[in-house]
Amino acid sequence: MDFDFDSEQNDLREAVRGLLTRVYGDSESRRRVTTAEPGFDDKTWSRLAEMGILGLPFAEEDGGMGAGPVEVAVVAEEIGCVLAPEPFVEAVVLAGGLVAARGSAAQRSELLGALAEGSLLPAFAHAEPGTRWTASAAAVTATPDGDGWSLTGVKEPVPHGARADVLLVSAVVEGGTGLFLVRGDAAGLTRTGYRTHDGGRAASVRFAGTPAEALGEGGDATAAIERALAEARIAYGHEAIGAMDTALRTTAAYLKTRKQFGVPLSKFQALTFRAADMYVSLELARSVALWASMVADAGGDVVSAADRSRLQVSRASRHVGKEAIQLHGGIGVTAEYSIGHYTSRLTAIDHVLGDGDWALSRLAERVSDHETVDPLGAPYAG
Amino acid sequence: MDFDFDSEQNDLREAVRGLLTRVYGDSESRRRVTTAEPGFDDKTWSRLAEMGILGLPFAEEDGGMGAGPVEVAVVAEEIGCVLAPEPFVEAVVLAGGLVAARGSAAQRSELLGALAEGSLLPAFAHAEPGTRWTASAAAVTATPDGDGWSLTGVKEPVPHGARADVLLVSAVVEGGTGLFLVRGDAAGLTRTGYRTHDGGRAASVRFAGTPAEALGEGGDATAAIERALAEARIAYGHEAIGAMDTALRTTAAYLKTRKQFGVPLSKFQALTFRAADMYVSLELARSVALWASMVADAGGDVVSAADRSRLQVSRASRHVGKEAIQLHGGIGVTAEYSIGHYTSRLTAIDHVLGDGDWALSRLAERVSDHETVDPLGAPYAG
Amino acid sequence: MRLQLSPELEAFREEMRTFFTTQVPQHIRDSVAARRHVSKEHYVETQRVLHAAGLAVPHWPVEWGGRDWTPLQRHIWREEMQLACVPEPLAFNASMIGPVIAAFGDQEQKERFLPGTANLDIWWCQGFSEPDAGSDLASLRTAAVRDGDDWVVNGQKTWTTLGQHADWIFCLVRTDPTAEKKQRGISLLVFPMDSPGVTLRPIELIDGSFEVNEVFFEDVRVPAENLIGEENRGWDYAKFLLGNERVGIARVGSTKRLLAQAKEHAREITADGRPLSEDPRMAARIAEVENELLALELTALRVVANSADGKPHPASSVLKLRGSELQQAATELIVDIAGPLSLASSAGEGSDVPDWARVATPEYLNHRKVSIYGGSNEVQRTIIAGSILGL
Amino acid sequence: MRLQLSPELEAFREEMRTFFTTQVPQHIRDSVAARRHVSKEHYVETQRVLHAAGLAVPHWPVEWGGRDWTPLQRHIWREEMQLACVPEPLAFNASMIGPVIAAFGDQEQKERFLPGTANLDIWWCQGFSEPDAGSDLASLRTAAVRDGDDWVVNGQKTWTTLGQHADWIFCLVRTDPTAEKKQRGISLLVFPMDSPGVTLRPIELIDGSFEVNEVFFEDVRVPAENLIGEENRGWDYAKFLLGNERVGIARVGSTKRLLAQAKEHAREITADGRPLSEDPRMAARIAEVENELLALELTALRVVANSADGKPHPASSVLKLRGSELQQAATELIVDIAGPLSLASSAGEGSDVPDWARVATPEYLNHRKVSIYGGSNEVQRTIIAGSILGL
Repeated sequence: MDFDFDSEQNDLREAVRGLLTRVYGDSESRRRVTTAEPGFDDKTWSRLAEMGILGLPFAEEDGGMGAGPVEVAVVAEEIGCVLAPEPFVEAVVLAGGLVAARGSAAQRSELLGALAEGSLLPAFAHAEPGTRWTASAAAVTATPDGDGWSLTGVKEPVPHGARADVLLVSAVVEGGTGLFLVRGDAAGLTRTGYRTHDGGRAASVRFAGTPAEALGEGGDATAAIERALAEARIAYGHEAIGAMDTALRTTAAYLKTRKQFGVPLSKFQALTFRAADMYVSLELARSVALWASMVADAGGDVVSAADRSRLQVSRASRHVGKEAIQLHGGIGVTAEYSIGHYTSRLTAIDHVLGDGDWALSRLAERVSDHETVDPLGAPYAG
Repeated sequence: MDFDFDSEQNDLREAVRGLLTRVYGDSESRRRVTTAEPGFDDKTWSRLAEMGILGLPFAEEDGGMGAGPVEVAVVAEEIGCVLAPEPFVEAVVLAGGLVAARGSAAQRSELLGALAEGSLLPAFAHAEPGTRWTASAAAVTATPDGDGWSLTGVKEPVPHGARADVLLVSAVVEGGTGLFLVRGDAAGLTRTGYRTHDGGRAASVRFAGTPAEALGEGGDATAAIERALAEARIAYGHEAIGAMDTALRTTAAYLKTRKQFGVPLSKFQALTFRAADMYVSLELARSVALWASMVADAGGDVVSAADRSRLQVSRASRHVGKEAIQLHGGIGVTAEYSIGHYTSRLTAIDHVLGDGDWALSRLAERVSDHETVDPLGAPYAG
Repeated sequence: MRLQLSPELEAFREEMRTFFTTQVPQHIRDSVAARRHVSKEHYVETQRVLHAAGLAVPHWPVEWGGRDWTPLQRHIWREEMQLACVPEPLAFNASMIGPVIAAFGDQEQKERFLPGTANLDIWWCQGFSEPDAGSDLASLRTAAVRDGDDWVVNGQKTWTTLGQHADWIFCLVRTDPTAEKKQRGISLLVFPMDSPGVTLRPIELIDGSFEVNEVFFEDVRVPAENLIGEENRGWDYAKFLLGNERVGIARVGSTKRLLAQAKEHAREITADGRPLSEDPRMAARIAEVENELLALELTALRVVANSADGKPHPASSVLKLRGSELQQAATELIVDIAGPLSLASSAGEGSDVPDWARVATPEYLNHRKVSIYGGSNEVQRTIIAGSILGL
Repeated sequence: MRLQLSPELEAFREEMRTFFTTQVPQHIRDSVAARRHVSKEHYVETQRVLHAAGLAVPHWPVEWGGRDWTPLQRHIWREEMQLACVPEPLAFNASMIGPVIAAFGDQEQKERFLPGTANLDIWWCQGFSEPDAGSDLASLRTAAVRDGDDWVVNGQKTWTTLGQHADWIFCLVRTDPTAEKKQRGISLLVFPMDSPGVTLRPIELIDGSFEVNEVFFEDVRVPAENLIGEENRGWDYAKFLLGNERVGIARVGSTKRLLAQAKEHAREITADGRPLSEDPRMAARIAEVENELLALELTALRVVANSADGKPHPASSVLKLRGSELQQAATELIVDIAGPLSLASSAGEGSDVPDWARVATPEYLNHRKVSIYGGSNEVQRTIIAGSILGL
């Protein structure tokens, strides 16, 4: 058992931090980038590709770096620290992860290679209006059509769905939920993009007999989707940890410099104790987030570990996000200052793939299955 | 709409406060009384009878004072303020209330008259080991036996069940739950009394073919029990408000006098803010407790109002009870100082007839039945 | 102790309810119900409808449009207004400068300002907060120096809500920098926002809205007759003004409406094959907020029922504190009900996400302000600990 | 980063588990599992069993019984001990005075005290807190004045845990009242509890138990050789001692056991015709505490895994704070599961209420202390705000 990052992981962190701090160290530059289309910086995306980040978790034969969940965690945390708007978790971990898990050799080679090079942006079109977080599709259906398939229905919100070059789409098939590839220029595809509150992008994606290609051998992909969602939830956990870390440091710095009633705010014990409680929430969540990535690395029950991470990170995100604003006072709710953007992003992460109460419900259903939780034993140690 | 006590109610409060403060103003004297049997002070019980308190809510023709829920609330709050161990809510509101609601004229006259005079202590034997708060019986059964009935089974814990002169017992009958009277000297009755953590008394009560008399006309009394429990929950709410009020005042006084690091604790903002939050909890709970008594007075939906009071008072009781100890520090957990006894009593009240989570479950089941809650309208205004 | 309203008050409540739901234009109330930002025109139109019926400034002196109502009547008026999704009369006019001018202004000022203030012919904004003051309002630095018949104002205000719509500003300025206590030496000046030397910079909030502004004063000349009340007594007027109508700040009616919407939305969302409203934990969460809100409403009623003698009820300090927490809890609840749909905050035409889910997160983020503005919750705790508990 | 324990550590864990569950008498472990108070005899018997196997003081220097284990081994040792319901070696001996004497005592003191301290032949108690000191430990007033070869001690200590069983006391005394800082001028003396002039008064706690005591000193003569370390450096030793084994204070294993019991009890109680464990809200409450506990355990593991270099890990401050909160949450959960049965706290023979429900509320009330004793949670927040956040 070892909670230390190795030197290669530390080097990776330094490299990513160096790049992202240069671009987004000043929160105004992030605001500029997220205001313009496509909501992130193409040049930074290319630099991430050059550094190997966009192929990080993929097999070398698919054009990737063959790295593991811990390296993904390192990158996601650095993304979170500066709220970099580049869709690393969305494109690489989630959409890329599904291709890696279910794609044919040809699909993997084509899509993951291009993703790793930064020349192709994939998005996972899965959520459907009116339902909540689930691993299956209900409103979009797939029907065989010649050699391929044809999709009908609406997916929304699809993160980066308007800009994506290729969509991975979950759809109802006989026997469950299948996964399909839809090219951005496919006929019968209508995409309406918009900004999300955290400066990101999402879209309504309409399929009207849209031609699609089955991912890999087809068939029910519910378990693979569940697993890919779990890996994305874990990665988002690290992005949230990075964001909370910055939010707490920003808040502590503000308390030291801002004066009220003739003294710095840090002289008010009621405020400093609340900052201490934020630290407690953050560190406890960090422990579970790190552990969940280690479970993934060890081949353990990644779905359960992701739920545990999601619950702890969600609770911490709300606590830290709210308190960071409150301890700042009025400036905290302005778009001109950084802290509110952190709360906005934490709120988005919290809701995109399942919030804390949702994760808790899943954990509660299984709480009688075990007497105690052994984080180093079954089912987590693989 | 009027939230003011009238002058008679204020006089009642002063009279009860005067009596109880003389006896229990010093917390050591309460400790002495609760250590000895029967756990309360017979002389004070007699004085309460002389003042009319023990017949307060009963009809004048039954030997009572004909007062309403607000007068009961006033007395219960004063009981709570000094943690007077006399079983006012248990004997008068709950056991007496059941007799008043369901007893025959003869039973009412005999039992309520003697209760009002202080010469007879009734107790409601209702809880059964292994189940939770419910209005029906499951483990004690009643079978017809000649002119009367015969009871078999165990009731526990029964507050003041060992000392009681007469027991009101809920038992399974055909078609529901019936109510029965069992005299303290009945054959086949085994009572084992013990102290409860708050200094009160309870008992295990075993019926082995114990002769019993039906209360009133017999039949299913579930609704009457539900209503009597609701009235007792509301009264306990006021007892808890009184206890919290004293706990908060004691804590505030301690913060002002206790010095640490050379200054009074009241100089530590993190502590005074927590005292402020205790005040918020207390006043919000007080509002609902008062309202619930007004609903009872107006003939509104007393069961729902009692659940609402129970939820709010339970949350406040835990908050205030825990914080009162924590803000005191070490002395707060000693039996020699008063504050821990307040927390103990608040914990007992919280669990005797249904805790906050239990009340919330009941409210949650009905939350979709209405768009909004109008405290001055249906179903509360009667 | 009596639960029921008297027949007269029942009739009063019914009268208010009928008026608000039939006389205030439906499209304006729909807009409030949908939690869209209320436009200047909607504010003005509504307040004029209300004022024409004597319902805009009932708490003012009768000669200026007041109604001599009891605190309970005013409470019912406000609750019914919120429940009916009626935009309330502009606080800066109705609750702030209006009552101050009525109480401390001279006759000429009353005649000049009060009718237009009640009818929202003049849109007022508030010049109190400053960048370096925050909760420590009294440390303000904007200065007014007497020059002949004028005051010359220099300095900066911030958090000036809806200042972009304002015709006039009421402004705390330091007129005696030598005063011993910082609370002394402050005066209250009023002047048009288009006075030379006044510039306004809107501040974008985290939900993308523009509600507050910075206002800069550079040698703004204000005629001496625009001083309200006595010179150097501005702090007293500010306290009077901020203490006004503390009950309304609980915003019970408004939060009730949010909660009713939350219930409705929970029925529209499917989770695990059934309506989210039937999930026991979601139902419990809604029921708990509902009970907290009941407790707040009853506390507000206790305060209004007992404040007829003019002394503030101690529990009134609870209202702002818990009122803001419950507004925030309700907006958070709606975001959680929206779930993944809450991402679609700027969706437009062509989106299947319902409007309520689109506005959920922006509203939630925007509502972080309610525990900061108008006396932060930390200030409220300080008041409770100090004034009530004596700590 | 690696989740799995090495094969050696897996074997170590198995070895500990086997020892604790087979070599420590079952009746003692049953008593702990039932959450009854552990008697003096049970403490002594257990510690001797452990010490005979080299498992009582593994963190001491090897020559005095230590094992030279890594922090992770010590963590596993402690966790398995708690999970197996083994009463831990007496903290006053094993974690407090033992390590201090080993580090700062002279050779004669080591030989005189350490063997008996490890084997619990000497039962130590702690004389640190005083009635007027509380969290401000350094303001202690008990004084020792040199008189020939003796120190003469006068004053009073309080919160002396299990002092009623103690043979010896280690005591902070003021030896230089003229020292500039109150932290200076304090020394550490040890002396028998039956020394003339020592009297002990047990303090009843709110659960009716007797755990803590007041100890009074009236002209107690203590030979000079009973001074540990250097004169006037007692504060350093106290800090050394209180900083010792901060990880153990999280009490993860013990809370895990409570939570496992809570699950079991929830299956035994019927609510609305089904086991309480199947109530979705009760299940969620248990699952939430369980996840919080997982987070705490992982944080403890991070701390031990990273503290090999001797520097305390910043997150270690979290352990006492959240550890005490979770102990309290678990005891509260059990009271709530017991429901009305929790009233029957002093039931004896003839009661149908199960033992676990009888002890539930007394344990809950008793556990209010864990956020107060041993550095209150307010002290922990002060440390986090100050040392970690620099506030």
